[in-house]
Amino acid sequence: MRFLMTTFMLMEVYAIVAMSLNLLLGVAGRFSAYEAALMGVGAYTAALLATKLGLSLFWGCVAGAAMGALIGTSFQIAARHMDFFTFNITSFAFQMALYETLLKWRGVTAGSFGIFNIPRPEIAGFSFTTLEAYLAFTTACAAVIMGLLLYIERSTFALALRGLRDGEKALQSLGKNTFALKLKVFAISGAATGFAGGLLAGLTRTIHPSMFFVYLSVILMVFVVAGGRGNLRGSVVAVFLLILLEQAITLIPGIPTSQIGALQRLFYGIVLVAVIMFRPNGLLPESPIFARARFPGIKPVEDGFAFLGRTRSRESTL
Amino acid sequence: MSVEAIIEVRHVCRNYGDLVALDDVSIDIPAGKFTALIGPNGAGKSTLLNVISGFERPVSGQVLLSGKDITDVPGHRRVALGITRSFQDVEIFPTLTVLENVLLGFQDQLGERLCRLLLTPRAVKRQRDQFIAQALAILKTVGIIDERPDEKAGNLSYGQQKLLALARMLPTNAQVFMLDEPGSGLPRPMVAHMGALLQRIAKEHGKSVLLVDHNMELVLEYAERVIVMHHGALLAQGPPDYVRRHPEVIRVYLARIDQDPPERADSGTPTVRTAGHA
Amino acid sequence: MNRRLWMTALLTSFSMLVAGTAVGQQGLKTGKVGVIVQLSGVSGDFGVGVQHAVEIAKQELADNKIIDLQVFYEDHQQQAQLALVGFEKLVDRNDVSVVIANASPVILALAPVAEERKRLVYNFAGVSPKLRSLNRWVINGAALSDRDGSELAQYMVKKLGLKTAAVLHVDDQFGTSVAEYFQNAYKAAGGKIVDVESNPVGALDLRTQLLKIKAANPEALVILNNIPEEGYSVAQAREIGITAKIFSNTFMMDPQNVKAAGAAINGVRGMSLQFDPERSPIAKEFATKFAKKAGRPPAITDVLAYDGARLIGEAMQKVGNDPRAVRDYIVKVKDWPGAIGKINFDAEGNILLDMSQYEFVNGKPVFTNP
Amino acid sequence: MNLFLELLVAGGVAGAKVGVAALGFALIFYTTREMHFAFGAVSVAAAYPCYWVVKALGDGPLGTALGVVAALIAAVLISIALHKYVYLRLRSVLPVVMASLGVSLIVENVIQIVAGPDIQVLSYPALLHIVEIGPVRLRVLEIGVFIGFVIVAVAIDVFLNRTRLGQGLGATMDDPEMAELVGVRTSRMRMGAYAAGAALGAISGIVMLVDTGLKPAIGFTLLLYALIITIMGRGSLRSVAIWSLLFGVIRSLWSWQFSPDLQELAVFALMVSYLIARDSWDRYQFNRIRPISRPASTVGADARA
Repeated sequence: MRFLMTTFMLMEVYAIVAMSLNLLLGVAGRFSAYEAALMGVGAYTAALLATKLGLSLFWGCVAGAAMGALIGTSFQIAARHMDFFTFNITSFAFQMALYETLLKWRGVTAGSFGIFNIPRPEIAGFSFTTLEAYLAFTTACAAVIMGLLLYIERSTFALALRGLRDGEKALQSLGKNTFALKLKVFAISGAATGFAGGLLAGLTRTIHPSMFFVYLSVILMVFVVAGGRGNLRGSVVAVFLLILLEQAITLIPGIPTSQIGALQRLFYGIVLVAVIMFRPNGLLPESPIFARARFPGIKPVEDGFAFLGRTRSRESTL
Repeated sequence: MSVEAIIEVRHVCRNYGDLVALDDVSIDIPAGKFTALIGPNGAGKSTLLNVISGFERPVSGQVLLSGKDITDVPGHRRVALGITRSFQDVEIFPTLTVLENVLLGFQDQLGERLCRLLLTPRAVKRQRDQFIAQALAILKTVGIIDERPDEKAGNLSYGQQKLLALARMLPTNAQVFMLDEPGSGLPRPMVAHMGALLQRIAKEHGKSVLLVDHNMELVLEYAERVIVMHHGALLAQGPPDYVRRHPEVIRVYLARIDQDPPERADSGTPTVRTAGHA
Repeated sequence: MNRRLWMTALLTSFSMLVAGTAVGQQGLKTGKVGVIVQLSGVSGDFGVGVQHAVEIAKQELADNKIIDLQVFYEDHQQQAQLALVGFEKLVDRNDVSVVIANASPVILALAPVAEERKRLVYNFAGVSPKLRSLNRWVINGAALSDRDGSELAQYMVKKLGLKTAAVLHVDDQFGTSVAEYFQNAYKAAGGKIVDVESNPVGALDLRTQLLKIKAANPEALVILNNIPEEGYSVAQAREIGITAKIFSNTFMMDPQNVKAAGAAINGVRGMSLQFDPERSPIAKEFATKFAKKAGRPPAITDVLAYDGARLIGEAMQKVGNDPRAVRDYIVKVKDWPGAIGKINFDAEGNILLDMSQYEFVNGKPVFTNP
Repeated sequence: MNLFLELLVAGGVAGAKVGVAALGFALIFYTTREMHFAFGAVSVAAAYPCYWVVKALGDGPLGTALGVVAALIAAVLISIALHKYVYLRLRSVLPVVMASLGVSLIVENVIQIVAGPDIQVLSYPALLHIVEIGPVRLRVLEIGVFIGFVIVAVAIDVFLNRTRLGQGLGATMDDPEMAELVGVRTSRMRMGAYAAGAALGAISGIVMLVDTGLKPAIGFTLLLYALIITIMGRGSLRSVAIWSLLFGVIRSLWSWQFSPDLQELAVFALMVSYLIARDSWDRYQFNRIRPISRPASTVGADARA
């Protein structure tokens, strides 16, 4: 049972990160390869506050979210004009730079040892120390975050983000402040990722840099692409499905155990290529946010141009 | 020239390296009129549009909206002040539905603000429903594209996309609608439809329409006023009949036709030569 | 429809996964052991070697009619979260009593869970002194780095009179902690550290670091690295012209290091655990079996994992599957004959191994007991 | 001063080692605009056949030559197959990035399953012989790699600028549509670029095989440096060559004054900062009001198309 609970929590954490990556990559059309490191930033912030200052891990997570938002946003803003390829690579380099920082800033992060004995949170006298209690805590947090993200995904805000993906210039011509829009989406995505990192720190109670290596970023991309770019629900489904399948690989009789790890990675590679080639929109493709069919009750107003106003009697002459 | 100008372009210069796109241009766009801006390729029309809409900054000179200097106002904020535009390469949002494309045109949407989304979901919803009703009506009035509001905009035909680009601008309720080649590549009936719509927006609703196009049918039959540019400078302006008989204009356009790349003519619309003979 | 079918298949397979099956054989006592190591990724070779070692131990235990050890493997890919999931899975699905694991962060992550689940964690490779006395559910079957480092420092300063030294270490929990303890001990013994450089895990071109060390001109160079980085360090140090005496630890014994170092290995000295197939028949037998199975000679961690697995097997035969009893049995062994030499534990469950000095002569280590 | 010289040379050599791969990747990327993330994995995978052939036939001249040929063939075949059957079917940039990441995972782990995760080295004593030049001591291998890199870089430059075929390739890089119009068969050019790039990748794989050894996961690091240098090179193979050397030298010289411990961090941080600064500068230049100057057009800036 505890195995299921632990796996479930890990799925929740990954699902949050995959969703926030999807918000960037799928909805707003902004590639990002530093998600794992950003999660690390959140995890370290939370863990340090909890171990050094004795703050409840919940507030640590909140601080991790703030830190994630801050770093994600600063980077994205600094790089906002880059063309696709340059940005793509720069985000990989940024992942490496953050990872190296976690590894080398030994005075703070304790280098490759990482931080251990991270206390699980205590809120209003109730301590979430046992696995069951922490599961409740994580699930509650994840439910709130995922709920918010899903709510945002169906809003006019997300519509504007999709517009940003399709054409920034056009969106500006319609009076949208695309810079502010970017700022917001980077902040939301970074905050959710940072918070998830904090939750992970509480789950493992030990964190170390190699938990946040670039490989994890790639796996997160697999989740997003397989679930469906632009559909946050899809990311959740993909996280749960792929992790289950990954575990199921260990059940195949007759394969040598030394090959399981390689096979699992191979599996992710095959999923990525297969989805891109044969089901490019993913398991659950993106659907319109405001489909007419969803609002059968709304009737068009009488005169479509009435709101433009009427010409006054003042006839001008040439 | 006693026309009340809504946009005044004053001594605007703009160059791309050695290429001078606008050379000390001063133009008035009259309020509440359907104005067309024409000129051969490379005359600086699109650059002028970009400068007015704030997508490019002029090297020198000013842009005034109703007498107010807006030269330094960024493009997206000019929409609230009353200027919106379309693009030559359509630039609709291909993965959004037709309805969603139009919905994005509305200003001050509560649903775009995160705090309103979280704190006043009801108000957001109410406003959104209003906008949807409005958008559906716009689609209906614009016509042709209202059949399938849930169709992906990218799946529409080229002509329909041009109409959608127009429909999408309307909810901004700007004072000035600037359209970059809405008629190019359209079949003839569609051109007439587009022309009538633009005329209606100007005549019935008192909006200023500024059109840049090579389609002379659209320009000469529907516009009230025509501005001709050549080599980054103003060549002539006046009512269509005046402009079409202007000797300089004829000279420039005849020269243009000789060197016009063939794919321009495939729009199936009369070029200036036929219009000139009419 | 299709989707429902999928989900059913998935759920079925997953429930199978959780339930699992265990079948004993040959009327022997059975014991269940889990192994969590990295089996893929950047240092996947490490775990695969360990796997061979444990399999050899398992076979021997069965052949000698001691116990039918059932071993289950999990891959942690250097990530604490995967180690954690793996641990829970081993306990839930396979009901293992003991989990053999490596790497300090992983042990640190497993320690609280081991306590919650009342299972034993046998650490055969994590060397951080932070692992000392974590809790009563962790046994450290690897010599923690504080001892390692201080004995080497004593030897260098007191015995050989080397007053200045530079350190090159790998930037992981092992290298950093050994280096730190070595430096402290070296300074305490009256020596001077003139330069400390580190290299990332897996880096094979260490010239930059070595050039810096060369510029610092130490009397001795201490290399505390991984396999095969230590070998490359020695080769490259000589290649760029470092003439200082080179010292190292147990890992230098590893055949991969010896191979990578080439002729430069001669004259390298250090303190090592005694894994000497030349002198110990147990070691020789293991080395032969391992080479046959893995296609290469065993690394010292393979030996430690092998000894750990055998020791656990023996304990399980004697006291059954209760992790607590297993722990008490293991901690109390006296001079247990391992391939690594005589094995003892202190009261807190940390292994006590004899160290010996070595020097490479003609490409082979020559041991001299202190 | 000796330290400076030694670090300079070591950096140059390290840069040359990365440079061969970077040139190969850049050749592919500039010509096809496909971000071939599987490049590193394929390069490493290709060196394995070489290892097997040499192990089977012995490390005499024949075995070695056949091994190299085997590696080249493997690299070229895999790369062209990927281009033709995977990337070309995807059309837009993001799917290609994703697919190639997936391929990279597949290739890396297939090698691990087939060949095991251990390090494989081929050692040729002749290559390990040490040569002393002033205070600097180098192995023959290093000198060879450096010279080889210079030859490759110059050869590519000459090829692009002096030969008809090369000019066609250059045109394909600059403006594929225009090149097509003037009669360059761009699809062949792309195939050619894949073949040549893959061959260079295979060579860097072989260099690893005889130098420090090969393991499946090593391809990703190789790729990462090659990628970054390619983006820094902005469409010019000449600048890719120069950046490769500079990259190696900067990385190495960092240690002259600072701790090598931070060298990776410094390199990545510098690269991120440089790319951001370059981009902001471009933006500034673009927005700046310039009376008269040359219009800026580079691959880096308009690669989005």
